[in-house]
Amino acid sequence: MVGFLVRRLLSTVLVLIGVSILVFLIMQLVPGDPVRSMLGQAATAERVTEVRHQLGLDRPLIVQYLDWILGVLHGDLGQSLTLSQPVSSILFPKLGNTMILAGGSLLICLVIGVPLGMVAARRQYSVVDRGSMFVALGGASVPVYWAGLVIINIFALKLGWFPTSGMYDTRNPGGFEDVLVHLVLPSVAAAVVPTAVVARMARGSMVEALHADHVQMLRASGVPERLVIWKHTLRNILPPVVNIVGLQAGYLLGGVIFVEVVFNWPGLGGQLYTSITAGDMPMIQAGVLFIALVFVVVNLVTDVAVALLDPRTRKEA
Amino acid sequence: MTTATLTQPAATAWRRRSQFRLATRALARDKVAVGALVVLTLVVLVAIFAPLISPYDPLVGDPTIRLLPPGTPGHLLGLDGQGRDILSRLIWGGRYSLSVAIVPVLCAGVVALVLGMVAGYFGGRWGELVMRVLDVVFAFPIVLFAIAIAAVLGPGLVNSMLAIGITLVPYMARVVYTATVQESGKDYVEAARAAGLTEVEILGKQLLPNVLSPLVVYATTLAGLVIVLAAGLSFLGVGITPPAPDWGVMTSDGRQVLLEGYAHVATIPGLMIFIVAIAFNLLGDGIRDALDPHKQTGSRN
Amino acid sequence: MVLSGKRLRQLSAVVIALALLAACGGPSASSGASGTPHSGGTLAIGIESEVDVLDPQRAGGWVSWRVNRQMFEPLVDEDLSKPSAQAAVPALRPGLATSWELSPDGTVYTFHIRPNVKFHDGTPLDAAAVEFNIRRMWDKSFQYYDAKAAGQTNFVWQPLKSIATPDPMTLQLTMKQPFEPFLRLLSQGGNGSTGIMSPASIKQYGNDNVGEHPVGTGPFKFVDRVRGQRITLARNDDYWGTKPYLDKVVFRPLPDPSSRVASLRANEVDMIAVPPPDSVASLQQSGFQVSEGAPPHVWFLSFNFNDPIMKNKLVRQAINLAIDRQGMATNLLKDTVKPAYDVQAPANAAYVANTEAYGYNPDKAKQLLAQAGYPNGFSTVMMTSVDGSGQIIPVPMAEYIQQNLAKVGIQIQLQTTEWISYLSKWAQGTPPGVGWAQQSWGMTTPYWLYIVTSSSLKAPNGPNVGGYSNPQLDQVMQQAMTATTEAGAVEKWKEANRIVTDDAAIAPIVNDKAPYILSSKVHGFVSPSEEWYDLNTVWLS
Amino acid sequence: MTNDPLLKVTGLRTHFSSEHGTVKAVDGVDFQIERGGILGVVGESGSGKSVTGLSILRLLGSRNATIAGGQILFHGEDLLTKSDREMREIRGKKISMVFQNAMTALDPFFRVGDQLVEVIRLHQRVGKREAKLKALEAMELVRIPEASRRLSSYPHQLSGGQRQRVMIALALSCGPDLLIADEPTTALDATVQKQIIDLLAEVNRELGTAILMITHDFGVVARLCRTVAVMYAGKIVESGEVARVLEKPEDPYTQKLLGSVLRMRSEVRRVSA
Repeated sequence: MVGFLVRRLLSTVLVLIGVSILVFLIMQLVPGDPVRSMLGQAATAERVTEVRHQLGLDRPLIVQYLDWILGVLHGDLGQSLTLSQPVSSILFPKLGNTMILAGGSLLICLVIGVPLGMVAARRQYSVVDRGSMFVALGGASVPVYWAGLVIINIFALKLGWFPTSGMYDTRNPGGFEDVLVHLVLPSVAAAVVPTAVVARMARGSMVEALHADHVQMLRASGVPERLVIWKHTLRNILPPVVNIVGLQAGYLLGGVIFVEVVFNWPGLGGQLYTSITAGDMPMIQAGVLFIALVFVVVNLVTDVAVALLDPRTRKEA
Repeated sequence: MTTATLTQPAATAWRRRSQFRLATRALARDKVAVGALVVLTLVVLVAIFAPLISPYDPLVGDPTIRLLPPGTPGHLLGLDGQGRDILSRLIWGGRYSLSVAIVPVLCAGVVALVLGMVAGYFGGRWGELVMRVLDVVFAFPIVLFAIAIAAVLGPGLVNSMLAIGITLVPYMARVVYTATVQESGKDYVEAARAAGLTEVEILGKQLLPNVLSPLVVYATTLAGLVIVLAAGLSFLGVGITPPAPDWGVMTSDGRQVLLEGYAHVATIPGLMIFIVAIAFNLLGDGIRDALDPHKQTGSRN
Repeated sequence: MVLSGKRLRQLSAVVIALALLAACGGPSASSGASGTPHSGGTLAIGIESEVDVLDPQRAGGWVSWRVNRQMFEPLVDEDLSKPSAQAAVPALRPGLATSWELSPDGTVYTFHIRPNVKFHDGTPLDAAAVEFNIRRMWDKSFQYYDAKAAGQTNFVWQPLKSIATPDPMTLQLTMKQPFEPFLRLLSQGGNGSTGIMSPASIKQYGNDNVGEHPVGTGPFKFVDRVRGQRITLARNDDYWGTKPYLDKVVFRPLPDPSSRVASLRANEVDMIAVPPPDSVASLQQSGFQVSEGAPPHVWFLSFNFNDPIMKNKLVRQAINLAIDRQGMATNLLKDTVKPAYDVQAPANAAYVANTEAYGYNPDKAKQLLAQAGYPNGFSTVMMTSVDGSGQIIPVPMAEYIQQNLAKVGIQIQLQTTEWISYLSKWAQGTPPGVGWAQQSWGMTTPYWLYIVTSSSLKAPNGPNVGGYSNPQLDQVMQQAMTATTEAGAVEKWKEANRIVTDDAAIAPIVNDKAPYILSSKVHGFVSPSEEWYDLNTVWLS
Repeated sequence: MTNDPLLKVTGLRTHFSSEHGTVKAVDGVDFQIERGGILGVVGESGSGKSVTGLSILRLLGSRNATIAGGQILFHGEDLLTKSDREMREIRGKKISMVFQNAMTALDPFFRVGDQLVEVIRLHQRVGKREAKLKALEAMELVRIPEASRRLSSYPHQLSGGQRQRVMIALALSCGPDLLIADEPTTALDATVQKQIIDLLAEVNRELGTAILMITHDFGVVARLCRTVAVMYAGKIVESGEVARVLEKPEDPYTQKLLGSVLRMRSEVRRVSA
């Protein structure tokens, strides 16, 4: 177990370094010039060069990169070029917000996706099955920026149940409850795709589990269907489900960008999008690094959990 | 014993051919998959014959009459915010939306096939290297990756296809890699080697067909996701650019009037995306089931 | 969800209340009128994009200045208390300087600093404080010199030679040569501004961080900021001028136009900027008020003089004639804009109403194209952004132009880019093959024309992105800038307009009316002839 | 009452519907088992013998299988008329079943002991501790070494033979009158096969549990059963005393089947010699 963890963490570090290099290289190619976009229409060439120099953007790439990576190793993520703020002071809150959103969506996709998949599997090829799978699939096949607006229109405008967008009330921002009310619609919108994936996945493994020999043995021993399903089979599909849910958690971190835009949720995705278009190197670097880190950690946790969940692999893990 | 194994390659070849026949037959029996296939073929045909079918110019309308509802005489699906005939744009739009869904998947598929098979079959240092590089990409959320690449290349049809293609390679390569590793463990490969086939022959004649089937399944499903992703890129302005009648573009500019009672402008193309995406997915499922020997014979065991 | 059950009922109650309110409010509700002004309340404004930084000298873009302006004041200010109808160009008024004199030769400005003004941090305002600010934007040798601020305010300070403070409340600025636009430029914002910040705050937080702790002298002071969510300001109770009615103002960035409208309808904000033109009518019907002005805004195309086709004056004129400005204004933009025929906006002393010059005339356009040797037209590329401050709805507008030009045989491809990267692309100059680049800009000072057309400011040196150059124009503008009387200057500027119009170097398309949609409980909001506004007069019922 | 058979199957018909039309897996089968008797049902795979076994417990899970007709009298009561609830009472308690695939027939996610306890407590009003004791008894009954320790191990930690024993323990845990053993030894190697067969024989002797042995292997039949029924294509082509059927089979198919078995035997002998 320990060796396994050590190996994984080591590879994580390598991956992260790789990511930072990859991002750095890609971003060199983005047309956006942070200084230009900072100084706006009236910028003159001479001023631009002056600012570039002040920001050290006129140094050779490798120097810029090493300088940045050294900073990171000292816990300094650097300054945002366009917002002239410490990257951490902007990214940490946004990462938090994205995690809240992702968490909400994950909850939904667990509570709905797994049972949906199981029910579908119980009545394989039935109307229920086809129907629910079609719904799940349909959800994943709609452009979020369109569906999101429809959701807003119905639940925020027509019914007035939830706020249209944002994270806090505008006039008197509240605490947890306030966030919760604002969280509902975006997390539903963000949950659609993962729920679909999880439901289909759950259905798949459920079908498999139901055809397992031991299920027949249980039935032959007079174990009631209720127990067969909700005790034995559920336990059997737990590892694959946990696994897929873990993957979705990773996806949600970067995949909710459209939801963030439509519901004006101040998350990492939206921030990174603007930073990318503005070529704001330090922001993108740090942001992607965060996501990558969380991503890798989530995967690690998932793998360990799966390993622990299955008695057959528990020892090896 | 040896006599048995020597005939193995031939045997697998036969098994494969019959498998293929079985698969196609199973697919033909799957009503849903067939339906999906029909829908897709239809859309493709419409796109191909757009110049003949389309009642109006998709790019130039009469801006003095805007946002007419569906059912307007002469404009079956109404007019968009620029006074352009939505039906005509829908018809032409197939060309953009389909190519942006299919072309990248195909190209990425080929690249992935080479990468994945080489990495999976020869393994060793090269395999490791390739897979580690892919790991790096996986740590990068797919949407953001696509956006970044799109931002680098700039907007436009070709560029968005390129961006999406590049984004897909690692994901498809992983599928190929796993399949290759599994297959190359099987004894028919051993047998082929024993029978003195060259590596290239083994890769091409023995592995390829077996690796192909999971890839095909994955690719078909991907196409469904890609068409939605591409629409998203257009929405952010890093994808296909107006006035191109791409469905994604149409949906995103229709958004602006969605709350003002002109829902059809965004909804109709959105529906098209929805239908095509689902069709791809269902077809993918169909192919998967068809290739699954358990299900070919209908009832189990 | 148990929690939100309660909250849910509250919300629906609010919605019902809103409905009733709208019902009795009726469409007749007009700003300024009903009831007597009284203080109190929080005004929530949905703005079209995130504010970059709350450092008025560094901040770029109108959106930022609209917020910063409530906290920071320049020496010389504009009187924004009058709607465009009453003041086509806002009059200059004393800001942090009570009065000023200009030496006869037009090179020395003497400002008398307003007494008993305190910054929000309690430190007093004096000549030294102002000097500190100016040196931050101008004096490379100054300890607190800030290249970013200098980059933004470039055009204000570049003629400045020296600063002196003969006494604690007097400031003397000596120019290299007469610079007539100077006073007007002091009052401007959008590309940086000369808003005066508390030196203490700059010393305390440093150039980079002071933006998170803005300390000015304005009618409102900073409370808090949650990026992507809100910027909260509160009334400055020891403000030297007329104190605002509002207790608090919340600026909420809502970049997506539809969600902007949605949150207004859901009463989450009291007022929104840049409504989608197609929403205005229906919002009005549901009882919201529309406030429009005539800010110095031009939505224009800069033709690419490095492009073989665009070099040809006839082609540029043809394009001008082929674009149906009026049609765009009424059909596409629902009269939230006015068609523009002069390179200067009406909110500009040097505005020339040369409507006839480029009225919609496709036939004449075709003739000109034929003369120019393109009887069957040609195809080219148009650069624009997908969003951005003052851009209204750039893509549909570009598509409108594309359709207009298609009618005279000119096929254009749109090259659209997200605003932030567009700014830098635009500023780097229009690449060959691209016919023209679109931009939205304008100032109340005619000097703006110099910024976008002077041959000395060809991109990437400056914002003359088309690389247009006309020696005669340069000369005229030079005379305008160095004129010692405003009247004299204006005459020259008008001459300059005519030259540019005749060259068709720039195709003005529309002037934005900068509509704001207000809920019926907002009163006293004024849309002046500027891209920004004051909130001292606003009160809530 | 005591003289009528424990299980009497008459005219049992089980059909599968598939795209190719209905398949008559079991097509009019009659046989009976006396109390404490052992009947072997022999046939190639696909002859319908397994389906017969499943039909008795009405465990034909798949949606396209139906019992089209016949009677299954158990203690004189027709199982086909019983409600699902009643059937559940019977399964595992009165009639239990052991399957071919010992390796996979236990739930890999639960300890052997827990699986036993679950079934025991399902059918008998006993507390946890008592159930555990009964489980232990069952394990010892089937001769599992260190039974008490094995109770807390997972299936994958047991050998094939042991798993098969556990399954039998599970099947016997509630002292059923009839044990249906569907190819219980096929997945096991020869020596273990023998042990399992002996175990079953012993169980039958000691507990008087009747056994329906479904197999394709005449060897097993010879070693275990008293009567045998040979199935082919869903029908019973020949049945009677094992000795008689082995000595002079009447039905040609039986002869063929036996023939192949003998030939294989002799070949094996030649190879090993």
